[in-house]
Amino acid sequence: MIKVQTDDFDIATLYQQLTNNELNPHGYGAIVTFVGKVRDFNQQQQVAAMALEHYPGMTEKSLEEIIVQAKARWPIGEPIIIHRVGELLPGDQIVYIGVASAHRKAAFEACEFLIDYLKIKAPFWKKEQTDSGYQWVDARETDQSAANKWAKQ
Amino acid sequence: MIKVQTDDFDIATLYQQLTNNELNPHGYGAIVTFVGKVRDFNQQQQVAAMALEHYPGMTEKSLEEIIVQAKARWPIGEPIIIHRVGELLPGDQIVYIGVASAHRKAAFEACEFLIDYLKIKAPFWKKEQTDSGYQWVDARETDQSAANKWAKQ
Amino acid sequence: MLTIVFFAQTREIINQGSLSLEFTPAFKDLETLRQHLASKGDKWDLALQKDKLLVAVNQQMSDWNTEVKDGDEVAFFPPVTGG
Amino acid sequence: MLTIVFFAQTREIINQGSLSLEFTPAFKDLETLRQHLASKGDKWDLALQKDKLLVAVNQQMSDWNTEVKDGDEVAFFPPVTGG
Repeated sequence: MIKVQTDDFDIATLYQQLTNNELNPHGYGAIVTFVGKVRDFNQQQQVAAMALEHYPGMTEKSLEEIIVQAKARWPIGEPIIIHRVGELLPGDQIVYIGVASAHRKAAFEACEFLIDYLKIKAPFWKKEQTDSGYQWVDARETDQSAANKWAKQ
Repeated sequence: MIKVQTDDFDIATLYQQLTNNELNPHGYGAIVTFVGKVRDFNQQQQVAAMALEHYPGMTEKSLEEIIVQAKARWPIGEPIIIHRVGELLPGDQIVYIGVASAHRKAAFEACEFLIDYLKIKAPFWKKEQTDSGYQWVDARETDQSAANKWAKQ
Repeated sequence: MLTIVFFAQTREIINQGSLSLEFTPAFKDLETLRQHLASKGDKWDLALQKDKLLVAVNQQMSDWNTEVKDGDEVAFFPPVTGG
Repeated sequence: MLTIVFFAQTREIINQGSLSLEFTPAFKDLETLRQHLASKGDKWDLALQKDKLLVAVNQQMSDWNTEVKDGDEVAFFPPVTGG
């Protein structure tokens, strides 16, 4: 399941959707989730607010594509990816990734793969408001190297 | 925070405890959680129920010890570990591990480290009820090898 | 016709979110198209500097030597920063 | 005195959860203590087979050559299977 939305999300509801479905009542004994939140500092500057822009259509396509890759690579159920756009405040939830599997290693790896690939492949852009005004967040080299570790050996 | 309890746990409450504390309102932008549940099959046999025994006192000590190790190794906040004991049914939640960090890689690694070490170091034992009666669950070689991967290089 | 869209800094610098462009065979690939747009003025040249620019064709990340076809939706934007 | 406790299969086989044992210097290490207990009968010998047995002293996982001291709490149990 993929959702790009301005509204906040509720992790308890998502957890139910991830695990309690009729097709798979108890088979998936391992559930790994990741939540990313807005931090209040970036590069020594206090962040007062954030705006998230995206490329409608391509966003969903790119998330579907990385889910296809994850499912081809690990024995997991249908993951959930929720990503918010629009205006956000420090402490607000930005992104949710949930993965269920019969194997905890697969659930951990697939969940980390999904957020690592989302970070470099999904067309979202963050703009932060600090004392010096709005500024676009720079892409980080560490995000590229985090994704590179999933390159098939 | 460590709890060994017969009662079920609520992941939404634990998530709040992990992230919304006064000492650290927004600093930890990455939250990784793991939940383990009772599966309904083990070694081709349908599991009707499970009983979890533990060594009171040593259980808490061993969990505190692996939390100390995780905090020495990764820049994370205080993790939460909840483990249930007593009678459980297929689909029931058994264990919760929650880790918050400013860095998602640290949060993923510390969370996986905690469950991997719990699996080989914390004195819990599972007994499953199947058609052929109760039987103790065998320790798995894969749990030992999962823990071995965290040995310092 | 080609539909060209811009996002984030790229959009802000040229102060324009999209435009339509008559397709001509002269647009051999995305690099030719980029150069054509960059020549529209100083701000366009600045916005379309190649060192921190990504390009997508029909909502798929693409390389600069990808062929341009009539009807394509081409997007220019900086490296992504979601998550 | 030593307090000896047993868990899971180990406890079930001997059908006993704990016992107290007068400490003597003859219990040089945990291996000596294990052998002493195993000699109490067939079920004890079976329960305390070393190949799938762990031992903890004062609630810390220990090695078989760990010294035994008066007042110790010694626990015997199979490999753990929680989580």
